Amino acid sequence: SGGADGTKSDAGAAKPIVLGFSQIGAESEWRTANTVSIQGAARDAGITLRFSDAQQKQENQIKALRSFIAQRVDVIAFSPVVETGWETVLREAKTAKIPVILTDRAVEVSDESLYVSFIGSDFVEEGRRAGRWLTEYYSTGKGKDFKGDINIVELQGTVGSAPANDRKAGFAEIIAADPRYKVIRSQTGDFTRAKGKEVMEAFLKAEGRKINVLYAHNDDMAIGAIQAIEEAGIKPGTEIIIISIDGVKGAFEAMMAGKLNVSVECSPLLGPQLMSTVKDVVAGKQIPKRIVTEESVFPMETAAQEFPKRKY
Amino acid sequence: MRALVRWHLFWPCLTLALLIALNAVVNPGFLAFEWRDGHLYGNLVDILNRAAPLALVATGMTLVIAARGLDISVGAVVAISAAVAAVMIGGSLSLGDAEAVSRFPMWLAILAALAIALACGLWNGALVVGVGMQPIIATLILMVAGRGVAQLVTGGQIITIYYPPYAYLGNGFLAGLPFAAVLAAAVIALTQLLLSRTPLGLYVRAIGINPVAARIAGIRAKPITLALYGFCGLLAGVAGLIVSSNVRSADANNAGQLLELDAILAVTLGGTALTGGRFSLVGTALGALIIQTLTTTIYSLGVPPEVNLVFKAALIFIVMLLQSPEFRAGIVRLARQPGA
Amino acid sequence: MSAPLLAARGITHVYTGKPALDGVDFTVRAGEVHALMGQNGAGKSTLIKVLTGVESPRAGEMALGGSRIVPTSTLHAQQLGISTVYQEVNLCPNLSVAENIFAGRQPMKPWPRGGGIDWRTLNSRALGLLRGLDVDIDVRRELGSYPVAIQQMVAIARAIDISARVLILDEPTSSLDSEEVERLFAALRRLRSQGLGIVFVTHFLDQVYAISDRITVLRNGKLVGEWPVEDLDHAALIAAMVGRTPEAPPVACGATGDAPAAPGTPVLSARGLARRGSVNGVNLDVRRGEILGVAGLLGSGRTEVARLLFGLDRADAGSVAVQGQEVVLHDPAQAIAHGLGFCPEERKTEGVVEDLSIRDNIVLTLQARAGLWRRLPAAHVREITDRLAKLLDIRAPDLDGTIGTLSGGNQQKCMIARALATQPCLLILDEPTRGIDVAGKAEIMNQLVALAREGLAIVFISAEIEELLRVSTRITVMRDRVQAGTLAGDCGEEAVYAMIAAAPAPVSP
Amino acid sequence: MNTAAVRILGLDRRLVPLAATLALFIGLVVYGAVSYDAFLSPQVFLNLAIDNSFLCIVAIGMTFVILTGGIDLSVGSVLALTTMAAAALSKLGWSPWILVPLLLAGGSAFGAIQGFLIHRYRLQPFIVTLAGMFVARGLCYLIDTASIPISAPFFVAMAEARIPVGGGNSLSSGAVIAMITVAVALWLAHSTRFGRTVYAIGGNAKSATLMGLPVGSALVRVYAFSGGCAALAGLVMSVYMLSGYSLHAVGLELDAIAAVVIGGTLLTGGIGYVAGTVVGVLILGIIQTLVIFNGTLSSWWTRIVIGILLFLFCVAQRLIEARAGQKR
Ligand SMILES: Nc1ncnc2c1ncn2[C@@H]1O[C@H](COP(=O)(O)OP(=O)(O)OP(=O)(O)O)[C@@H](O)[C@H]1O
Ligand SMILES: Nc1ncnc2c1ncn2[C@@H]1O[C@H](COP(=O)(O)OP(=O)(O)OP(=O)(O)O)[C@@H](O)[C@H]1O
Ligand SMILES: [Mg+2]
Ligand SMILES: [Mg+2]
Repeated sequence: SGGADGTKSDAGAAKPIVLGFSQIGAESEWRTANTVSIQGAARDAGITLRFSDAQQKQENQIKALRSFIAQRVDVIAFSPVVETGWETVLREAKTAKIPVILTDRAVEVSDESLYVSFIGSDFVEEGRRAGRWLTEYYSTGKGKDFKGDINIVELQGTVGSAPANDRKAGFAEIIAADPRYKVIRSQTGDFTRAKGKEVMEAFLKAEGRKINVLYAHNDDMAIGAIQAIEEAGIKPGTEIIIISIDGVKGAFEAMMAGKLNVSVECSPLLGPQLMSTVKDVVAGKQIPKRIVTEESVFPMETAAQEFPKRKY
Repeated sequence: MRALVRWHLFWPCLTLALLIALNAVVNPGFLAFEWRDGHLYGNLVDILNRAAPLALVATGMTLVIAARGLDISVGAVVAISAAVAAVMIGGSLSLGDAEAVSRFPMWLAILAALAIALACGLWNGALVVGVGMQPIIATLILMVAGRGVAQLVTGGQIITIYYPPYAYLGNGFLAGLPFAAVLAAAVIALTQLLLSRTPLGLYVRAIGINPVAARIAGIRAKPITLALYGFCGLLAGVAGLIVSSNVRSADANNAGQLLELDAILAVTLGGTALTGGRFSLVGTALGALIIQTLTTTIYSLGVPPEVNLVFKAALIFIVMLLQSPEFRAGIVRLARQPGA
Repeated sequence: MSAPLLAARGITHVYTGKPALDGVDFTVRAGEVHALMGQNGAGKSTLIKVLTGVESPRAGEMALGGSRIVPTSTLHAQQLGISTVYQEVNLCPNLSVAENIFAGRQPMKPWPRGGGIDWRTLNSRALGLLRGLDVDIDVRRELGSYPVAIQQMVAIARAIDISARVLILDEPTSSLDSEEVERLFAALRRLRSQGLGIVFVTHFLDQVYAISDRITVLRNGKLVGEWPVEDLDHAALIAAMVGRTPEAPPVACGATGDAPAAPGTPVLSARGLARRGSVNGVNLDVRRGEILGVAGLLGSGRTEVARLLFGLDRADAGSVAVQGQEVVLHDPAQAIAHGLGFCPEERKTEGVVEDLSIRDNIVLTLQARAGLWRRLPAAHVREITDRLAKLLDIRAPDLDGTIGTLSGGNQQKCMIARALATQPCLLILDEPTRGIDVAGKAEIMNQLVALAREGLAIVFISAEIEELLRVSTRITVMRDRVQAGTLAGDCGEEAVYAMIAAAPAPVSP
Repeated sequence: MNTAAVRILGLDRRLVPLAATLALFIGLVVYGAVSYDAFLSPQVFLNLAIDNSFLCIVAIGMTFVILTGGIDLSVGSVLALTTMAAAALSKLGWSPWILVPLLLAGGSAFGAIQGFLIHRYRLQPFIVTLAGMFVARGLCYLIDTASIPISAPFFVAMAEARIPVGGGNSLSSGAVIAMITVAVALWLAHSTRFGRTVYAIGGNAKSATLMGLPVGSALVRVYAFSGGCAALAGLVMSVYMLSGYSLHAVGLELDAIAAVVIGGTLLTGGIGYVAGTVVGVLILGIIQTLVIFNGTLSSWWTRIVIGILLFLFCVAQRLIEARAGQKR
């Protein structure tokens, strides 16, 4: 009894496609935008969505996938909490002949045929982009006259989480090329504004004006840190260069105010892409194994013109 | 000297002093103060400011625990209160000319947030006192649902508060000291005064030590317990305001996350027994300071994030063992043996 | 004369300040019942705790059967062969009666039958053991659902069954009535003949003379002396405990003396009071200046009547009127507001608030009656507590110390003090003299009579018929949770016993 | 209705809460069956056993701890640490015959140390096990912050093992291990001196000492058992996920405590049943299943609905208990 199906079912007189989607949780604005995008796109595409929130727990996601299999949905999609640990349940889905699409993060499985496609961004690449922007800034950009070591402080995401690990690695990979770049402090800010601010406060007390660059694994921590920097009487964006990732609205506001230098986009708006892929899968079309979302880097100069277009 | 060692807050005080000393040794600038823009600036000021919400929540928790209860919903209540205040104040981004507008008057938003927090506390109390549920389950319900309610209020977004006066709560200074810290200290002092000037403190202890005997002695445990839960909720609400004001935004998902554990930890470090009865508000405040100093220590020592937890645990173990008379007696015996 | 079984030499133990035991020697021989006597706070319980490893003494040594021992815990003492019933009932209320008896020594099934505890044997052995003491109860029910007296019997059964070399009983009979005491003594005699050494603490002198072979007296933590029972008569024993020759025997007498002061409306009257599964159809009238005794056997429902009168349990039927006004009592606080006072039977679970100071404990009810906001002035509290402590002879080094540091009898006095502090118009006392020494008991009786003469109405529950007869104006008798009848205070022991025993006696209103 | 059942079945009064909980569980199942089509399929219920196996094992250990009046917050982290160690060591080629006993012993030792501190130095269980929780989680990060896949044949074989239960349905090895654990725990709690001492300690620790029960060693063993259960659950999860991850089972301790308490065990100790805990786990599982089957709830409504279901459930449980208590 799928009470709440889509309003438009122009996809055909037949039964609407049922998609089971397991979301990680609602831990950030980014994630909420992701959820909204998927729900909206499903409605527009006339796909019946079975949505389940895992509250950051892989166990819950596996439970949800099992339950989707028991309910015999047409397609399963999910954003994995972590890369590993999906082998068994994906095998069950395969046995039940339900195709699986990954969104936002990839999984590590021995057998690629366990899922049909992966739509989403690449956290390591995001870290690299952040690194590249920084190296460009100091080699050819405004900072080319800067002499001496470039002292970087890093605000990491939640310890152990995939984006934190990957964004750290990508960034480190790029700046390793030049010994001038030194990460003098690196601490977790748990992806939140409050922790970001608290940790930055401590960094400032310990290192003071030695800090040249702040690299935050997401915008929220950067926004928190900006407040700490201002309260310490230092100008964010000029005295301390700030780089962050995600490109949420708050980051654009900070960039327009000249307090954040750049935000590397990580787009949560996967909904439409996911729905068209789902339809293709059901129609039996050939699907590429990897669908990369289009993402860019927004330096603060472009913020004002980009801002009105932002949806999240 | 002997009396000092016997004093029940001696060991928490000593612990705090040792932690600060450790910081001062590693980082000579740690104890430095600076007078900047009409207020004090320095690590210790930060610690006071940061510990304020925790101290407030832990104060409420102390009383609930003293009366044989427990409230694990405080983190969720922090999120709810922050969300309500943020949504009601809101405001919009204004570049350049900072035009202070809020959706509702600030006082109304604050009152509403506190009223809802109080209601949350009373709800917990009603489940415990009226329905007779075990405290942990009664408050688990709000812990689970409360964060959902907060997210419902914010629509899952982080609500940024653009109304500058609101930032005073969490960032402002009163007489050179962080307003939040002053507020927390005042609340604790007033609570302490209330408990010692009225017989409430006696009743809470009696209920905590032997509820059956307290009832037979004519103490009306139900309204008192209900009020304690309400008070705990209210203080969590105040903490929510401070937290949201501090970062000028409300994050329904993360505000107050795991605060209940820290609060209970602060309560225990301050020498309050989780089995009820014996309690100390000043001890709890010290406990909150110890926890915050510990966190700051981790940051200022540059401990890598992977090691954070082990480091924190090691310090907690040391603190607990120091506070255990049995352990100290064991050490003394060990020290005497080779000599004798 | 046999060699000492258990010998302690020069035991000194200090809690804080003044030593609770000061160089005490104590010897138990095989095959004797040794009474350990002394006033409240003399150090009896402390000595027992030292002997069984609960407290480690500052000085002194112990020997069991000639070899030196240093017990470190009750478990250790038990393994050495010393089995103990401590003063308050120390059992687990959540376990069944049978389990409490066999905890730690449950009979196990042999492996071929699956191993594990042999519940059937356990229950039947427990049943047998208790039947031997003439206690016939469902041994599978939780212990906590039984009254203290039964719990005391269970504790005794447990200690007896651990067939040890030394059996120590610290005031085992404080809640028991004469029949149970007799059964206990029969069991003790049997054990004595098997060669056990038995240490027995009590405040009932006749019990001492009924069973013991030898008496050791302590006073203020010091040994007064050790005598064969024949060499120490009643008066000499009291003199040894108190430290001076006692004055004229206590003269407490309520009924036989003056007539009740005011006939008028009863202070408290109950009509048809009943509660399902508890008592049925209780009618009571207590007037000013009257002491109404409540007699009955163990489990006859006396405590339950008191609880109903005080609003601790809700009555299903019947009514209660205070000063002629019908009242609803759903909470003790209401009863207190109406001017009732109560001293519960089980001081450990229902009375004492351990971590509070003695003063706070005494004024607790008075304070609670003053409401949530008004704190009694400290000077007032000090004045009241000092007065009551003096009146009831509460022996505490410091009234600001916690009540947990008092001896059992002194804690009981605090409970009476708490009830008196409110200056109630009606006082309900459920076994108020439990664990109080001879002199204290007489003193309290005198106080009660004096208070009654001043116009207080008292409901007095006691297992000791003698005590009841001494003070009561009238005595109502409970039998099997029904009111069997009411007698005049001077009816004499036989009449009371006759009514208690199932013989259907004429019911007088 | 329930009180009648009590009378007819001649239930022990102490079993009333358990019976009430079970009845409410059945109520939830009926509700699910009426509301959702595929709900009554056998695999849904088998999944309940499969997906909650590690929670069940952890909650069993927790039951013993709570029965003594204590609490063990370290279980979730010990579980995660076990998965990390299992993954890291099996990657190094350790044989499962060494690995499995080693990890179980490690978990027990971890618990035993906590128990020792609690007993010997009279520390509060809450704070000791909270520190233990930090230690175990911290050790996870020290092994690796990223997740480690497990490809050792033993674990893979265990993961793929399916015990058929008829009708084309099957159980996982983890579920079977959980059932064995329950059986062992039932036996421990009700048929051994150790188990009864646990109850006695919860009833009144001071009395238990004065009765001459081995309180100290029982406490150490209880925490060791809980730690061992956590390690066993960790192994089950290693098999279930075929990966070790430092963020596995975050907050599991709270779920376990909730399951125990919902199952009718008093947090103050002394009263409760292992069987109740199993029902508690099932209740939490069925609530989760109901929410997933609904499939239209937003993230926040998910939380609110779980809260409401918990609330309704607990209120009903209390009412039934209170009524049964009145009419005993
Ligand atoms: N835990 C304690 N802490 C401090 N002092 C104590 C403690 N227990 C007993 N005392 C003190 O030790 C002394 C002896 O007490 P003890 O309990 O041995 O008396 P007792 O002879 O058993 O009296 P009773 O007949 O009233 O039971 C008393 O003065 C008492 O106040
Ligand atoms: N022999 C017995 N068999 C079963 N239940 C008993 C027995 N003795 C007492 N009880 C229990 O005791 C309760 C009544 O005890 P209550 O405390 O009112 O008696 P009491 O007359 O005050 O006796 P005492 O105070 O001497 O123990 C009943 O609820 C009953 O369950
Ligand atoms: Mg004594
Ligand atoms: Mg009685």
